[in-house]
Formats: sequence, C-alpha cells, structure tokens
Amino acid sequence: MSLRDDWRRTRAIAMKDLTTEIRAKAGFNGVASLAVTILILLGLALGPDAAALRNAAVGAVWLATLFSGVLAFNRSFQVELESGALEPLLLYPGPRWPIFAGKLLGNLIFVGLMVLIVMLVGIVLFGITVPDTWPELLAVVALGVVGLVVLGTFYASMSSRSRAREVLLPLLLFPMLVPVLLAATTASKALLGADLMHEAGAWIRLLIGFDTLFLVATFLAFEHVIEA
Amino acid sequence: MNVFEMDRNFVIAAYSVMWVVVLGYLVRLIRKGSRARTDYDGMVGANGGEKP
Amino acid sequence: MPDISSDRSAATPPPRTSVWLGFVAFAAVIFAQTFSILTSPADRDMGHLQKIMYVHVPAAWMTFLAFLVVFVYSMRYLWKQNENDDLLAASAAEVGAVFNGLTLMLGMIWGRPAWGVWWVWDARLTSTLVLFLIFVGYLALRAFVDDSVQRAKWSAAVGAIGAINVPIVYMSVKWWRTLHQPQSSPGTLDPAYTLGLRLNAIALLLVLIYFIRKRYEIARLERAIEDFAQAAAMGGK
Amino acid sequence: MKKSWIIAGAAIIVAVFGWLMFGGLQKNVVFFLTPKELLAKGPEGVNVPVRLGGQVKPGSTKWDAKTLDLRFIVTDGVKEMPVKSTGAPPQMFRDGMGVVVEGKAGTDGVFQATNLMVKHSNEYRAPKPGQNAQEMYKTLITNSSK
Repeated sequence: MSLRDDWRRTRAIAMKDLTTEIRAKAGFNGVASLAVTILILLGLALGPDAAALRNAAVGAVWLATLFSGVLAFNRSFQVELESGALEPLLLYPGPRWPIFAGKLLGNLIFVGLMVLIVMLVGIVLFGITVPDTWPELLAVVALGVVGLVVLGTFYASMSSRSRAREVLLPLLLFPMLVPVLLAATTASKALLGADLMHEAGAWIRLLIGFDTLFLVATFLAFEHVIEA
Repeated sequence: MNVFEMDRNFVIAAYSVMWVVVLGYLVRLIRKGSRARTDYDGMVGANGGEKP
Repeated sequence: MPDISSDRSAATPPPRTSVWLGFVAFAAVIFAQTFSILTSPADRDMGHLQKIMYVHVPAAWMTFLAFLVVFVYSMRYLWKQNENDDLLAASAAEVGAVFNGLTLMLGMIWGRPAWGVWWVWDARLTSTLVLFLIFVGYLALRAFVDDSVQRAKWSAAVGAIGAINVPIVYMSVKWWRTLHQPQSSPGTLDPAYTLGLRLNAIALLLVLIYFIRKRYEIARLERAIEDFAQAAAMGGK
Repeated sequence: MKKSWIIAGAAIIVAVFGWLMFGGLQKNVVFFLTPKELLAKGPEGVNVPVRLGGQVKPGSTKWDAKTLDLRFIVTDGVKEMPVKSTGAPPQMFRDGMGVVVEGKAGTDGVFQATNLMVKHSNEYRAPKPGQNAQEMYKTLITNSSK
C-alpha cells in the first residue's frame, strides 16, 4: 500500500460524501439554517442593546457553529451506517486512516461553508465592522474550525454507533473544545477591538499547537476505534 | 456577624461536605461490592466450583 | 461479538480488597485532620479559612492522580489489549470524578469568604470543572456502549485523548483569566502548615488507593458474572 | 498501523507539547497592563476594555458602605491611576495588596472597574506575634468608611 493509494481513498471518501451532500442538499441547508436560527435567537435573548450585542457577537457566532456542527458530525457517519457502507469500507485491505481522513476532509468543507454563512449573518445582525486585520481573523476562524472538526469527526465515529448519540457527542466533545473556544473567541475579540494587550498572536499559536496535537493523536487512535 | 465567626462556619461546612461525600461513596462501594460478591459466589457454586 | 478467549480476565478469580486498607486509610484521615486542625495557627490573611486547605488541596491532588491512572491504563490497554487495564482505568475514572466533585465543592466553600464569590472564572477552578466534564463524558460513554470490547477500546481512546487535553485546558484558561494563587509549595508555605498538609495528602492517598481497588474488585466481579451468564446461555442451547 | 508511524506520531505529540508548555509561548501573554503601560497608550487606551494590575496605594482606599462606592489608587511604583468600583471589597483587600481590575479607563482618567480581583500571593503565614488578622480587617473597614 503506498501513500498515493491512501490519498486516493481519502479523496474518494470525501468526494463521495460531498457528492451525496450536493445531490441531497437538504442536510447542509438544514444544518446551516439551524446555525442561523441559533444566531438569531441568541441575538434576541441578549437584548436589543447594540453595544452589548457587539460584545457578545463573537461568542454567539462560535456557539452557533458548535451546536450545529455536532449535527453535521453525527450525520457523516450515520449515513454510512444506515446504508451499511461502513463494513465494506473496513473490509478493504490497507490502513484505516484514509477513512478518517476522508470523513475529516468532507466535514471540513461542510462546516467551513457553514461557518462562512454564520459569520456573514453575524456581521450583519450584530453590527460588526470588519477590521483591517481580517486576514488574521480568517486564520483564527480556520484554525478553530480545524480543531472543531478533527475532534468532532473522531468522537462522532464512536458516538454515532452508540445508544443516545445525540447526547453523547456533545458531552464528549464540548469539554474537549474549551481551549479552542477560548482561543478563538478571545483572539477574535482582540482582533475586532484594538488588541491593546497584544494577545491575538499567542492565541493563534495555541490554536496551531492544539490542532497539530489532536490531528496526530486522533489519527493514531482511529485505528482502534473504527475496528471495534 | 463578624467575618471571622463566619469563617468558622465555612470551615465546618467544608469538613462536613468532605465527610458526607467520602463516606457516601464508601457506603455505595461496600453495598455494591457485597452484592456483586454474593452473586459471584452463587454462580461459582452453581457451576460446581468451576470458574469459567 | 465479544471474543471469549482463555486468557480473559475471568480466568483468574477477581481480587479481594483488604478491609484493613480501608480501616488504615480512614484512621489516617481522622488522625491527619485532627492533628492539622489542632496544630495550625490561623493564617495572617485568611484566618481559620486556611484550614479548608487541608482537605481541598489534597483532594485536588488526588483528582489529578486519578486522571493520571486513567491515562496510563488507557494507553496500556490500547497497547496490550488486556481487559483488566480497561476495568482499572474505569475504576480510577469513577473515583477521580468523586474527588473532582469534592474539590470543586470545597473550592467554592473556600472562595465565598475568601474572594467574596462562590465561583470565579479563574484558571484553576475552570480547568478543574472542565476536567470534571471530561470525566463525566468518559463515564457516559461507558454507560451508553453495550459491547464490552467496543466499550473498552473507545473509552481507552477517550481517556487517553482527554488526558492529553487537560494541560492545554489549564494553560488556555490561565491565559484567559488568572486569579487563583500560584501553586503552594513548601517554600511559600509556613512550616506550621506544611506537615499538616503532607499528612492529609498521604491519608487521602490511602483513601484513593482503597477506593480504586475496591471499585476495581467490583468491576472484575461484574465482568465475571457477565461471563458466567454468557457461558450458561451458550451451554444451555 | 506500522510501528514507525506510531513512534513518529508520539514524537510529534511530545514535541508540540514541549513547544506549548515550555516554548516561551507564555512570555507573549500579558495578563494585565500596569498603570504606566496603560497611560502610555494615550487616547488609544481610553474606553477600551482592559485589565489593569498593580498595588493598592497605601492610604488611598475610600469605601462608602451606604452607596457601596469603592475608590482607590492603583500604582506600579512609577505611575498611578485612580479606580472607581462598586461593591464591598473582598476580605483580603487591603493597602499594598496586589489587585487586578477589569474595566475601562474613562476620559476623565478614572478607571471604571467592572470586576475587582485580589491577587492573593501564594504565601501562607501565621500572624506575627501581636498581630491579629481579624483586627487588621476591621481597621481597614472602619478607616475606609470614614
């Protein structure tokens, strides 16, 4: 088995997931609508005070992403289980990590697009002025999404096959995402404001470290998890 | 109430909480343990003392 | 289908936890607490409140120790696939969650008079709370998965990855908000308090060991009972 | 999975861990600005949420128990900044104590605190002979409410 074959399998799985998604569309539309709805509800719950809303905007956007992301992760494995496609995938000789990589890639694109929509809606609804530092802001969002998707996909590979998967995934995932949530929200807030404390850089490095660490750890652990 | 008398109540509360939690868990473990041991001994007995 | 091979845990009878260990552990706690309460003078800033330290700080240490046990035995399970390691990790997780809850409650009781609030979003408190939530997730996973091999492999992965995250959670929360005093060490602690703290830590360590062993014994018994039931079901046909 | 992969993965994990924990990441993180640093920002530092840290300048504490209005001066030894806060001071609040306040510097130069935190040092000491912690706290309250 060469790396090239592994990559081909990775791409095939990701493409398959995305094609099904594009054909059906209902899944993505549903999850993205939910994210926007959560955002609107948070806006309503936090009150009409414009200044308070601006302060809460970053947190609201990340929470909406987190809650709707959970649905996306469980879906990506559930589709496989319902159609009985996981067994043949596992029978295929060679390493198992391309399955994980493929799912990861598919979820990354799925959640990435969703976050873009949520962010745009957030900017409009919460009256955010886009700062000059928007490339850094995008980098923070991208790194945060990678962290979310890596752990989300990994835990969903277990929770989607257990009883009570709707409860189990957030229970496992959310505590693990505390560093991502803190880093992403604090860095975004700093970049949207004046960043007087110069903290955004440190948070971005923390995000890079977190993403690398869990990318490697989940790839190593996936072999054990998927076989069982 | 003086601040330091209040402190004493907090110390008493802390130690009480500690003992309630630790003893509560101990009781749970002992009860669960004796039940499991009885079941296990019963099953070993039913199997003619043979372990699976 | 769980595989029932001859080298399964049930092949050796479940261990018996010594009752004496329990007696010694609890006697040690009573002795250490009495000793430290009677000998320690009131702190210059905190007055009698300092006495909460004798239970709060060792409880926090035991929480982290229990999590370390979960991590080590989870890794060992992934490496050797010995079911006993899984059961031991699970036992340590449950006992760790108890100590973790205790640490949080005691911290709040300390925080109210010392800081004026029950809860602050400070690094130590918040990361201890997150650690508790990771424990809860681990135990929930075990409760929701029925197949024993699946449960063992999955919870080992969750335990190992959860433990990797704990220092990062701590670091991130520390950057985010810092208020809790730095770690107490013998250097910053008045000698009048050091001995009491050490005695209490040793006593609570004995309790921790007793609890984990007792919980492990129960887990082994339950596994053996399961195996009996399975063997009976198969033999009956 | 090949053994070499596991070893490589473990090596990466350890390396990233080392970088995160000991790689000097911490040095770039500022927990709070001192009055000197905040004042040096000029108008940029006004009306922006920041954390201000320093010592309570001895003798500067004024507390009105009725309106719960607490005023004191935070100093870093070079510059100082008046702080206005509401609510009773935490028990360990006293002259010379390290504090961190969250809030915004107003245009009038007074720092409006939304959150007051006492930085307790990691030292636990028995009171010196003749010193009574209880009395010390009482004196602080009575003095400052005058």
